[in-house]
Amino acid sequence: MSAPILAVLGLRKAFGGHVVLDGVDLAFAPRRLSALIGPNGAGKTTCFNLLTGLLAPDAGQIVFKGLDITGLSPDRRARLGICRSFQILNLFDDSTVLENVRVAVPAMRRRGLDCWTPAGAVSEAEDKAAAIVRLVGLHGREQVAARFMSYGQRRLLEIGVALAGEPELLLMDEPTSGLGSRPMETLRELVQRLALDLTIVVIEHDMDFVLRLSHHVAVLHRGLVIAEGPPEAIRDHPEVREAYLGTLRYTRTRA
Amino acid sequence: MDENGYRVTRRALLKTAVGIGAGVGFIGPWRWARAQAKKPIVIGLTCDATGTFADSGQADRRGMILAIEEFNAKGGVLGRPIEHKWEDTETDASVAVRKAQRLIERDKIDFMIGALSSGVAAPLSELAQRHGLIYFNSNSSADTVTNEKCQRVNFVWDANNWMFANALGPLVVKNLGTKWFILTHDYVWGKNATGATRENMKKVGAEELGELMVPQGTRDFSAQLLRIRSAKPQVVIANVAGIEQTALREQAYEFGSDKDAAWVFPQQDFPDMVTLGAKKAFGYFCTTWHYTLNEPGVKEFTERFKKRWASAPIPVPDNVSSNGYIATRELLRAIECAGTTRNHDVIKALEGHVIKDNFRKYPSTVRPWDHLVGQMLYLAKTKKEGEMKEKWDMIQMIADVAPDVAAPPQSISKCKMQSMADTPVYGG
Amino acid sequence: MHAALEDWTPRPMLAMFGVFLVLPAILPWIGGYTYLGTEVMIWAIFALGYNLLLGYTGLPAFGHGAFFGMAGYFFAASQKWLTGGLWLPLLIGILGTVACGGLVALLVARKRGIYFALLTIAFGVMFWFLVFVLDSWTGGEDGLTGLQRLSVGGIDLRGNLPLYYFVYAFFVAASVLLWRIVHSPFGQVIGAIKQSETRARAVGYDTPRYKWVAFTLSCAFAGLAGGLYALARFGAFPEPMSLQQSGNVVLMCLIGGGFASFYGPVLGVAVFLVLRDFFSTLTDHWMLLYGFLFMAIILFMPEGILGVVKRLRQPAAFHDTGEAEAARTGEAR
Amino acid sequence: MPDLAELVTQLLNGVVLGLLYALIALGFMLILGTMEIINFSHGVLFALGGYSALALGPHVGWWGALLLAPVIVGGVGLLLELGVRRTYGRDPLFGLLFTFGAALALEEIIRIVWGPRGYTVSAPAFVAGPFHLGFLFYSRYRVLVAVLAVLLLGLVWAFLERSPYGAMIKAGAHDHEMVRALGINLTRLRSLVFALGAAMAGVAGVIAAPMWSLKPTVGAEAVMPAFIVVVIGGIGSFSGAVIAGLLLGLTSGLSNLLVPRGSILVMYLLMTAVLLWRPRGLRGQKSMLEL
Repeated sequence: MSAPILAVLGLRKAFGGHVVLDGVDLAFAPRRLSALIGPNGAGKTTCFNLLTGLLAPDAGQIVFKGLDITGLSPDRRARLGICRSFQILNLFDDSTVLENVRVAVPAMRRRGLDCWTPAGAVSEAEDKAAAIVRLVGLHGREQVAARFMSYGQRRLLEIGVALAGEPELLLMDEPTSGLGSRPMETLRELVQRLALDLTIVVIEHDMDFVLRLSHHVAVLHRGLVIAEGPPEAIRDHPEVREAYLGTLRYTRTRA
Repeated sequence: MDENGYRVTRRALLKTAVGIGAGVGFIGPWRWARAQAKKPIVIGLTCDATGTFADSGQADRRGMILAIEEFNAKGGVLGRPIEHKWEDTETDASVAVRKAQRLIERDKIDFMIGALSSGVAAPLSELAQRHGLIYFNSNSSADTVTNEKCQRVNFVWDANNWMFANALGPLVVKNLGTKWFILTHDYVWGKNATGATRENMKKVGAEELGELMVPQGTRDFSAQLLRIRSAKPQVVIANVAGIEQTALREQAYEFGSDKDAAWVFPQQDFPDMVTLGAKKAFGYFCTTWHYTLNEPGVKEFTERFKKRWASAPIPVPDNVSSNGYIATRELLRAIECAGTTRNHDVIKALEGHVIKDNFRKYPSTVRPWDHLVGQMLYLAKTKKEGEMKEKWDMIQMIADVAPDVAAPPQSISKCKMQSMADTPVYGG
Repeated sequence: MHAALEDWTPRPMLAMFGVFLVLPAILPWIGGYTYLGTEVMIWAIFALGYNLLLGYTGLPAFGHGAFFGMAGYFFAASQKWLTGGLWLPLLIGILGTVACGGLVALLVARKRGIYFALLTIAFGVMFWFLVFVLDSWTGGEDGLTGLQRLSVGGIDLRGNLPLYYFVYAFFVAASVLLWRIVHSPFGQVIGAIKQSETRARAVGYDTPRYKWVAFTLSCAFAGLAGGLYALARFGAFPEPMSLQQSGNVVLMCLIGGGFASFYGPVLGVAVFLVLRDFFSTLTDHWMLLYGFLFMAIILFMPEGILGVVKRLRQPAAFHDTGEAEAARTGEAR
Repeated sequence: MPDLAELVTQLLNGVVLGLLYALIALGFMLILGTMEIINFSHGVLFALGGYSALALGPHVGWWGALLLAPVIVGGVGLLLELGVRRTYGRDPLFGLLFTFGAALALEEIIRIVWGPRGYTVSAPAFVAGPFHLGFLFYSRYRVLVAVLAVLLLGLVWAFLERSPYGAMIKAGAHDHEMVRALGINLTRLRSLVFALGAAMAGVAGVIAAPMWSLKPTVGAEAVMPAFIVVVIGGIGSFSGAVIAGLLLGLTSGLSNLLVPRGSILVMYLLMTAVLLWRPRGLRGQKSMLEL
């Protein structure tokens, strides 16, 4: 497999006495869709927060395209092309769909300190935003305030905002959580399409989503990577079954 | 029947009359109605009712109102009744300016009286000068308002720090001693006062043993009192005001420092002494007046005041309310002899005006070059509770100083008064 | 062409300008007076600028009176001793305030919520005390008075009317400028920060930097307003720096509906100052009424007048779309 | 040049002042930490304590006032909380503004009842006058103040560390689930905390009154140091508050001696310095109140 776009070495994080990640090594190859799975409290989201810089690791190193980004601030990482969507929806609720996406577009970001031109007049950003809104299938809803949209559409928007940052690496934290069957389909198609020319890491509980879409799966358990490999291999991995069974059923019923 | 009919018609007449009257009163524009009566002279009273000087502000106001009512009883001035509009200036410059603006613009006042804090007096006098409105600073004892900040339309009726210090100098040396120590409240008023004190104590060759600054908000004076005790002065002069002064006296009393030396609080308004209570209001001070003075007119004035303000917190006239009274009275007199309310004429009438019936031994004079009312001063001390005839009889006069001795000579005046031409015409 | 005009001044703003243009003629008939109008506009400039921070960036700064007040001192001091005249002191007022504001902002830009409020309070009070400590420059509680007589193009600013229209010009300029700012990309960013600072960071914005800019910008407007205020009161005085005045500007923005509308602060200022003017003639203890008013607004009308108006005018159907959608796709949450 | 006696006096004053500041700040911080409300009325509640002591003193004596005043002020606190309640979970600004308004109203009420003038409150007879320690003399009352302050601080500490409520309060705003899990009525907890904070302000007011004397605005003078103590000590840290209080007290004591004019300003400079060095204050943990 080609040189990883993102490599994590010996990542460690503890809250108070409680160790969440205990020396995690991960590597994600470009243009692949990798899944990060594991029982609840395995440290998946913490791992994302470390990757995006919302938290600082106690030890370890994060290397993105050969550049050590361990110490960088969240916004620097985003500007480098690491964008994420949140498990708990984190949108600009009072802004319209279009504004939500537009503000995340680099073209707009570069004009961030421009206090004079009307935001709408930044045509580059405007077009890009419109395109993304269409891409995530929200066209027609551009002018609706985010808070007034259905949960499913907000999920899509959540991803749209992440995409707007023109990521090279897209981190999605449980994109399907709480979704009904139909939006789940739309989302699955979307992710599939994105995976063609984008490196995606997704935290997911829904196993058949994982197994059907991902090229590569890493299993996190008790703060350690207990297994890695292609989905098939993971599925029959004894240790995983053993560690996972209970939670697996649990998540199935929940999803 | 006839009678009946007569009565009826009369009632009918009455009805119609009342009806018309009501109608006119109701629909008729009030300006028209007002024009029928002789247009009153309106005086704006800017007195604090809230803030640091609330008590004194109200005393001030009582004096003014009394004077106005007395003139109205005599049929007003120039045959016109006198109205007064009061605004609470809240010891706050911004508020004062806004409210003065309202008095000028909306209530169309002809004159304005009242101030205690120099912080309020200065901007008000500037505002007045810009409109040409005559403004009496009744009770602020800062000396800047008759020096750098003097204005053509501005007249200052209270004695100022310099006068108090200047009067105290010789009296202190004569009565209390020559080795003195000074406490200075660390803000503008305090520093001005101390400047004046020092200048005047030098003149009389007294020896300064040291100075301590008292920051605002100081509540604990043990260190200062200690320093004083070790310095062994004969006189401690404290230019400390407000709650700090109260606290200082408290502790000086508690630590027995009031016996270490003769304490002098150069200037002291009576309302503050009342707050303090006789026991803790120990020490010497300077004042312009008290109702216990045995001078012509005092008794009558005091009676009138007591009658009018029987229920007031301080039912007797004191240095503050008498200033308010005299200032207002002299303004109305000046209008009378000017024969108009036109500011230029009234100013002319005021400049150089001598006030004989000021309830004091020597008459006061409105000094033309800085508009300060040159007046005599008293060195006083607080009576022991035993010596007091009544609750308000707290002050015992020890010595007095004639106006020409007390007031600053023209030679040291820093006042550059605007010319009349430079003063907009107002009123009349 | 028309759209271009809308970018500069939308219709409501034109209406607002119109009202203030003719106000001096009306005021006497409604028991007002020109100077009150002048103060309203000055405070409006201050409040509009402050709302950039409060309403648009969502930063509860609570010591802003300090900047409003210090500008007065910069203005008066430079006018007395440095440059004289009118324009330079106004400029110095703005720049000086911006400088101080920028420094404070450096210390608070990384904070949010009550911690931010707490710090701004503390710094505000610090400047307040500074005025008294530096009384040889500021004149302490006596204020810094004795400005020269000022005139613009031969028109003497002593009179209330010339002063009114002088301030009016700045009021118009400031409103337009702020309108542009809040609708610019920068406006979008601070809006994003207000709604979710984490997300704003996650999409690549160095939020402390933007908060710093917002703070400093609002200080610039406070500086302008403060300079004009000093001009209107013939000097600089400490009171505007007091904590209470800082509170007042927050309340002004709130009453009017600063969270809901661009015009909220202006309306708030007008209502507030007129009410205060009315109360204070009504009773010596108007502070009591005022305090209760304060509490009542927080409890019953936190979104402010324009907020209420907006809520009433919001088409119900608009709300429904969300729910309808949810119902249709059968997603309960 | 200041001599030893003064140095000692000022240091002692610093300690007394510091303990008092800590006491005021703690009441303030209880409310801040538990409900994320900046209780602006803390200062005026302090003043209210002093005034009610002034009113009660003649009837129930100083000790009686010391016990009763906090109860009264606590009651006022309960009433306030009924309003503050509605701001929980909203923009912190609302709580701040509500209490700000309450402060204005209460201050005016004080003005109506007791008038705008200042009052001096005399210390209880048995501690009137100073100790004469040869080279210096020191107010007996201040010693009493120090003792009382230490006692009260101890009580609060015990309450926070040893009582079940302590745990909940410390969990406070940050973990409502946890509080619920412990099976506590959150509403009642909050009223309790608010009343407690108010009562602490009140008792501090009683203690301080003879030292500081009373005027309607005395509250403002008391609440700002509390703010600074909290900022310096770090939000939600008992030890932080005590350390910061003493630090502040000593600083103002010494500056009183060396740079009298700046003595108040020095507090703020100290605060700025601490913030530059430790953005979260001496003992503050990273909280959701910042980035």
